[in-house]
Amino acid sequence: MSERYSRQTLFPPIGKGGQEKIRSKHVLMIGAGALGSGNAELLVRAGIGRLTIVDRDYVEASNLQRQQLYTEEDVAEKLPKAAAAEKRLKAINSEVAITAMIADATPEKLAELIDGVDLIIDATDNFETRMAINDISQKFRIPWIYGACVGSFGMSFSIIPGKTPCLNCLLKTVPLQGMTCDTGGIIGPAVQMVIAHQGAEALKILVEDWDAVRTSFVSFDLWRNQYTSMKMSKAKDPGCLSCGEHPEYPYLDVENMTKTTVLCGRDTVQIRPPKQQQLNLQDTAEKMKDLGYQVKGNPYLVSVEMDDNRMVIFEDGRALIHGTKDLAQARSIYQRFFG
Amino acid sequence: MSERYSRQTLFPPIGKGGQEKIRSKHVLMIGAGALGSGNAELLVRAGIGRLTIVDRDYVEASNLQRQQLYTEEDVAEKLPKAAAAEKRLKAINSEVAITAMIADATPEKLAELIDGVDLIIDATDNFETRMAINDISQKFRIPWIYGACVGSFGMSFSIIPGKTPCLNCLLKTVPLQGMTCDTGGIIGPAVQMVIAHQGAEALKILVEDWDAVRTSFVSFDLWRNQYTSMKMSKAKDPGCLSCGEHPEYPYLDVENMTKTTVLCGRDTVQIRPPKQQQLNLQDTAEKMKDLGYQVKGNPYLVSVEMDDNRMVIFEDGRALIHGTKDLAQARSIYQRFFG
Amino acid sequence: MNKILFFAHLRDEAGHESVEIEAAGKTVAELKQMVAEKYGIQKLDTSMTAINEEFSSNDEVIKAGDTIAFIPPVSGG
Amino acid sequence: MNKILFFAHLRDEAGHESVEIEAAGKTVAELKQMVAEKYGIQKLDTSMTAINEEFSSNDEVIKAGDTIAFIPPVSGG
Repeated sequence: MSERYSRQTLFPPIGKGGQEKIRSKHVLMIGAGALGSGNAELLVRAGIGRLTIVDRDYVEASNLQRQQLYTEEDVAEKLPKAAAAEKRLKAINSEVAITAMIADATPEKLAELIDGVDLIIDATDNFETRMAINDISQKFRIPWIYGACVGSFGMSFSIIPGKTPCLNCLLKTVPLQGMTCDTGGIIGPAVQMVIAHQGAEALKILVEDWDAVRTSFVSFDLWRNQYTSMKMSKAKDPGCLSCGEHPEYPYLDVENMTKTTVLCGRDTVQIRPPKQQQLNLQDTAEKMKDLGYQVKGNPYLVSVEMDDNRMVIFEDGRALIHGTKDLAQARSIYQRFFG
Repeated sequence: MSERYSRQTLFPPIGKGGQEKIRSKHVLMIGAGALGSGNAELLVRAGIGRLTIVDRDYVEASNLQRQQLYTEEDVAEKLPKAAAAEKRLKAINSEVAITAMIADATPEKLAELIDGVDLIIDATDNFETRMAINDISQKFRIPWIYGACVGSFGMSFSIIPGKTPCLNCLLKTVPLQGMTCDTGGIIGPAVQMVIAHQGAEALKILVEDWDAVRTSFVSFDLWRNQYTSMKMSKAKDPGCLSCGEHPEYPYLDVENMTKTTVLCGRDTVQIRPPKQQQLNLQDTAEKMKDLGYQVKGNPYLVSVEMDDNRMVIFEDGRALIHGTKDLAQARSIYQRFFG
Repeated sequence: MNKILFFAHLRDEAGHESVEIEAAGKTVAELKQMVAEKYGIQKLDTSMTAINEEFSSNDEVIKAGDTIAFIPPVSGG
Repeated sequence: MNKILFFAHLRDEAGHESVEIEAAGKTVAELKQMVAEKYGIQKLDTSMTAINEEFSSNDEVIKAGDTIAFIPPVSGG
């Protein structure tokens, strides 16, 4: 082991003591897409003791452009991402205890997995899951690291319960239609840049170098050569329902979640967002057309043809996903566009 | 193909036209270590047409902590990095024409490989090779992207012949004892951050979005939360021997190179740096001890025990590498410490 | 005068990377509404706001010379 | 006065991330020599120098209030 991690223990802020700490820690990775596969590889190479990685999707051809654990063979075999990730991670470092879960990271699932976890890394693609991670983090006093990217733009922020503001302080609500990689595209370097930031923060937290943990909110645009550090000293909201004086952890409440139901006797899942929306159907239809989908519409709904599914969206944000009975898959399709 | 790269063509500065351009281009990657394996994976996933990757080393256990193409099996098989990289890159994207060369990137080798190359990416670990890349780039008018890292610190700069200053403008000479990963340690996130910058610049150059190419010299420290962009408008030296009005390409001249000779009848290579040095032998000995090596010394030399080799260093920078007749391996060992 | 910076897709919607505008005395919420109307930006209300590189709430009042950046949270990953 | 910033291993050698020093009127080369002696830094002559975030040669003369950063080229990869 000493030889394997020699270049990391040579780095004075880690050293041999830090390496022992990394070895004793357990990280929960939510998502095994672009950020998830990159962050997981980074931590497994760094010698993390235990990694739990959760993902609900399968490896698809369009993932290969930026999701670094996967190969053409994984696409051909239609492997679940969690399973494909586990296979590669074990080949990289057999000393790490890896638990791969093919599952939707619902609040219930997060609560089930949180026991013994030292750090949560956000590698999800939607704000609903992030808000649930944020509440779990506050409730169980476990740090988490927000990361996201779209196009050549990305951002990261380390959230330490009791110390920093939380995501709910910053956003107040789940923004519907946050840009996702499925609507704005994404380039590999932007993914790598977010991973670099999340990974450095993770190592600081794992070796307990709390003074080194970044307190600012980083955002950057690699194509436009921008890099910005936003100070967060005024951002903490004492009345925040997630991290404030009287926390209620609203995003662990099923009332505030996207609801999915298999429609009786049909190969269709209905999806209902937590709050009534007022979608502009014409805009939605045009955006989908720009993305290359075949779209039909009328004043009441928009219908989008996909490979094996059809998605019908209504003005109040409700959607029907035809061609599946799998709740997780249906949520995945919906949140690709309404992340 | 359209599905595979869909998230990249959705990104407006690339689009379908940019993807065609990426597909038609040839990148020469010098080195298959941390930066080389990461940059190669990024470009292969992005759908580069042709990649030539050159490296002289074998996969070792201490590489696994940060070199993303390699597995424990590659270490067990003692595969050359170029061969191990090729195997993984082909599994990632069988559409890319990959040429892997187990070779030392000498000026002669670079001149041999440069034909038809659109871009050179620096993923080497020493300044001597970088200065040769810089001269080749100027002589053949091919852009190259400098990148380097040590500890949590890293830097990158895009060098476009006829437009930007070159590395020789900035450094004037090859700095002996530039910090390397073998002396200062390295963490994975610093590697990823340099790759993010080199990769974004590479994509801009490959799609010919020249206005987007970064003109500043970036450096950062992820552990200390620093990021700095140095403007380079005054850096170009009109008298520069590499890019000035009367170029002589000094680093393509064997006179200015580290010389390696197999000592007659012995399992030993002698290494002689291009200029006489005045090493502080006591400092050198202490540094090597700090790195965990067994070191002996006297006022005239320092002797360092390694796994299969012994390196003896003299005050003038000359060294003997015992236990090998392989010139490239001997240079590799020497440049680990005197990079 | 105040400099307003747009990040990520806000820049594409606004058609500019930055604009100069007179915003002193306005709250962040008021500025958001004004900018959203003037530059045809749809989702500015959910964007984060930095005044002189410091996160600021919707109630914060802008002073002359402040630089305001709108940074939209993104969800890709 | 002038602020001097040390990057990478220079900071470890200097023992500080930044120092305040009076350097107006000096050339970069002179400042390098002075700083190297005062803070016991070995290889400052091969370091790159930025004055107010702009690359500057050894002949450049420093003005009052300039911020000077020493950025050593590194070779790891």
